[in-house]
Amino acid sequence: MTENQAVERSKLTSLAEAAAIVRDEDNLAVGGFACARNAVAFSRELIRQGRRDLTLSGVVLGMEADLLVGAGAVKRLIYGGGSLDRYGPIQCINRAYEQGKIVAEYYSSLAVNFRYLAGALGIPYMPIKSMLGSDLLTRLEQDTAADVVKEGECPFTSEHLVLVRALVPDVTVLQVQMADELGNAQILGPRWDNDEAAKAARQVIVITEELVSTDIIRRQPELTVLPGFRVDAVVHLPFGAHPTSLYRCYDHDADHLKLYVGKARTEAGLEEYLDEYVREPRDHFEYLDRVGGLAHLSTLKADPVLGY
Amino acid sequence: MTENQAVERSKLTSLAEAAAIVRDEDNLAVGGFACARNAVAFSRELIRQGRRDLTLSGVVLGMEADLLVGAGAVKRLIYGGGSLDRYGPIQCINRAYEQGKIVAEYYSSLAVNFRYLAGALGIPYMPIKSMLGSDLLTRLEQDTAADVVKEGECPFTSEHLVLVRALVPDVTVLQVQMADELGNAQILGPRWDNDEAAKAARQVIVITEELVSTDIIRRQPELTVLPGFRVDAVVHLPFGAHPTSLYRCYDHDADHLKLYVGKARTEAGLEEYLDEYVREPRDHFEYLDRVGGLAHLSTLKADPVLGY
Amino acid sequence: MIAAGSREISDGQAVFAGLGIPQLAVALAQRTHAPHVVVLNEAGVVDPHLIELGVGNADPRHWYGASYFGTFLDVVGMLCQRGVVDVGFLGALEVDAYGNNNSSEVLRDDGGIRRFGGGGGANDIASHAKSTILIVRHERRKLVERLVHNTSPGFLDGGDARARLGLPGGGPSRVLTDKAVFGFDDVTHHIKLLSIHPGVSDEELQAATGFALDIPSGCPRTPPPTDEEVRLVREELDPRRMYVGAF
Amino acid sequence: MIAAGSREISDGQAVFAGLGIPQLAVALAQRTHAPHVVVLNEAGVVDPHLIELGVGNADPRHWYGASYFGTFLDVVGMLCQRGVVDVGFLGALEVDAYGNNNSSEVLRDDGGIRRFGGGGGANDIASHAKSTILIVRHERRKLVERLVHNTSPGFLDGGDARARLGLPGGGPSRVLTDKAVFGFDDVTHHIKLLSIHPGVSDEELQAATGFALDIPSGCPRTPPPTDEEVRLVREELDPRRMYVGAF
Repeated sequence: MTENQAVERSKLTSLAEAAAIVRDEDNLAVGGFACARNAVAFSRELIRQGRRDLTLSGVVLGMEADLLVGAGAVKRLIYGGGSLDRYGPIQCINRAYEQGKIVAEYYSSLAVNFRYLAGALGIPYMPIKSMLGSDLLTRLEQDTAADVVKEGECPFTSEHLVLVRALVPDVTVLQVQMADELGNAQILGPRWDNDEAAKAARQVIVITEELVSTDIIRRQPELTVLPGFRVDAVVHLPFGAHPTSLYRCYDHDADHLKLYVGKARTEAGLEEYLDEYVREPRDHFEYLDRVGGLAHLSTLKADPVLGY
Repeated sequence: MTENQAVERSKLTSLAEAAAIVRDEDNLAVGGFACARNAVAFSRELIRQGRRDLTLSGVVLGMEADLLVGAGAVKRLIYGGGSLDRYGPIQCINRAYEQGKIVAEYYSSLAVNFRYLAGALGIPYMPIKSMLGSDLLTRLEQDTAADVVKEGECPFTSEHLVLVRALVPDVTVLQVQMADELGNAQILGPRWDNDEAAKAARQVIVITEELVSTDIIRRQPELTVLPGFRVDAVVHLPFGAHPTSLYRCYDHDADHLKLYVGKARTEAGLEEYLDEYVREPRDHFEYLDRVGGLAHLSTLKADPVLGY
Repeated sequence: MIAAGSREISDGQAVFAGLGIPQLAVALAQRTHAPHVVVLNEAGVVDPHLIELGVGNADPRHWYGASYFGTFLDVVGMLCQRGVVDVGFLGALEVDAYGNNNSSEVLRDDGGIRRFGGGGGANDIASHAKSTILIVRHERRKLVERLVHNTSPGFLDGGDARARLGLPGGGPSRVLTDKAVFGFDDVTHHIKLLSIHPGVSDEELQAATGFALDIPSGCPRTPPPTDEEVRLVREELDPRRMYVGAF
Repeated sequence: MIAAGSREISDGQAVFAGLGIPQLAVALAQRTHAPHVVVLNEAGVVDPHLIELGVGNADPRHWYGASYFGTFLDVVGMLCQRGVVDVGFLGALEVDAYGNNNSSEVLRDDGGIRRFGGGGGANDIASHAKSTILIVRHERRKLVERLVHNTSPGFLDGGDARARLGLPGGGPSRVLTDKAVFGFDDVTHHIKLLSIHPGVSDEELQAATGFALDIPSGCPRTPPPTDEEVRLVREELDPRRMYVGAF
């Protein structure tokens, strides 16, 4: 038996083609966590393509979600919280919430993660003990998610439980450090809800900083976050998470995040931001020029020991 | 802020002291899978210490479990299957089953894993779709596990489901390649049910081939299988999995496995085996001498590229 | 059986294939018409590219060249029960006329139980894979009217019984033996003879089968393995004849 | 508040501590009486040993020196809901007299909703940790009779209401404000004043509290931070005063 090096099919595609996988009204799981590892370039492309009526989900949302809500691309959120860490709150989301422009299914973050987990495991629901006795539960049951959240009893112990229905995203997007063209993606650092969100999804899009050969993946298959055959598109894009951080590759861009938070404070300011950094740039590389180009981006490069 | 290198507490202990953590009648989750990464040295020590009436669990049992059953240390099994791969069946377990000497809760392996998963997540049960329509389910519900397995309906979709109760092992034992003295353990290669069995357990014992400093663990925290503070004892032992394999450290010992399978064919043969390789050796190192010593063990060392 | 198994695999499929004939069948498919098959191993391994045969799923020889190392839950829960596994090969001790099968225990001649290792993930694969291919030695006590233990449901009592119960996977698509290839009727889901291996007579086939067979006159003969298939298995896939004696 | 928080931590505990005061309190405990505290970060990080402060849980500065990188499910599901987390610090927008608290939204003066980012894992920690320590600015509109949103249950209506409902965790053990330290009565689970910070009068305390306080005569004063505690925070833990203005 000699080595079988099958010529396997590449899933490498452009950012625009990958974004076109997401349709209006789709349920999209985003993979960022506050200021870390957001697929912000992907959100910008969805906005450029005019995507509408999305349902967005995540345990802790960040800039990729805030931008999509600010641009009016979202009709429903499934989330536990969100922030831009110390730079400020997710202002577009909070404003849309306050104005009733989105339906917000607001859970404990673990409950969102449990919905993904059920989806990933191929079971219709999960029992959970979070949210008992809270207004989170009351609102979900009575208002935003009556067909998704119920109270029940354990059939063995009779203890009181919350039951949450499986969430199967139409698409999950993951920003990663390293992937091959078959879709084998590796994440360094903590992975928050990425594992279950990706394993639950119908389709998975991977945005990767480094494109590597499958032989590099095979050196440490323990780091592969889901098997390549579950991935539908791989986009090779430098600084795709900017201005959020990509552990071991680059730090978050404090200046740009401050700029964003300043602009996003008002709807008018956000429109200016969207024009300058999302709608006007022809593509991701023109965006990178506008935020300071290589000279500025080089200052964000991670120290190899610290990882940031 | 300067680096906080707290002097943390060591969990390093001897094989004998670690085995003493397991009490008669305990529920013990074993971490091997057929001929791979069994904590066989730990089983031998439990037998030397005369442990009785254990409940053993695992998705796919191997030699560590077969030996314990053969020595009469086990009263109940919770399992999906087992083998010594091509060397033969788990003869002691099968014989005890045929003779009615153990109660066997016999599941699909995923159902065993789901019981661990519920335990790890702190929820009382999990729904699963495996086992529907099978004699596995009938026997569990009607005979061996009536308080643990029920059929039910999804409260959202009304689909028919099996509900399995959480399994929280009193002790889970893991054989690993690398750990520090705080209990941070890293596993190379696939991990079968180890993650959930360990995360569910009340106490965790780690048997490690290599004892490393915490700084080595910190180079790739992604490989740590569960946080050190969840581990109760770390045993540093060379060839602790012998005659099963330890990926990237040593191969399984084909000759010794054949010898074991030959002996275990009959109760008398097994007694001979137990005398020679378990009861008579003063300790693990005398066992290693009896199986061929360093000259023989050196032939099993893994090739660094192949991993076996 | 290896060549017949190989032909049931389509390119790009995700496949569970245990030790022995299933594994050689998949390896043969990869070398011929289905180079992009993705092999799954319940231990937690995806897409290995082995360079020598080992002793089982737990042997690191069968993990070599993998692009994913995870857990049993990842592979059997989050791929198989999740519904993205195309084909599962299952070896069986007994198979009945609706593809229900036993990998747990049989009866000894004295009526006592003879226990085997247990199905492991067999029931999970049978429950969830889009299709399964059953491998069984063709003997009267193995193709049976009534199973000693229904470890892994096929079509239960036939008809729509499987779908009504809510088993998610598609059920068995083929039964491969050393004498014949079987499929299942689309409506009744009763076993259906598709072809008889060269050199096996109708009488021999029925005599070796524990339930009544409908053997159509002019039943096709299973195409023998091609010279290239024989060469691949003998010279490349199993040169030490670990799993294949006579082909 | 940092010193008071620090004193609530015992050595060897596993602790959730978010950005700002909780984190500094835990770091101070690690430098003084509790060197083996294990810090948990919901992002999926266990036991970091940071060398500089970052902007939040998602900042890799807060992952430095960790011995475990996993997932949210690992940390919040398989540690916290599993029941092995000793202490969770929770920042709150509002706290009521039974330790129920709000991290979701408040009312604006015009009656409209002012939404914050949402509790994230706060409800999970409040539900499952063996104890929680609530951090709130001491204002009349923050220590309230009735919450705008009960994001994270404390003792619900008091008495055994929490246990009866089946919430696994122990509930709040302390409320730390910039004016006082509170505990809870063992039976009624009503909030109970333990000490008043130096320089705060009884009248000032009641005036800043939205529910009636029982202020015992001779209520102890909170011990001020020691010189060493002040030095550690100012010179080592937060030398750039990112989180501590006046101590």
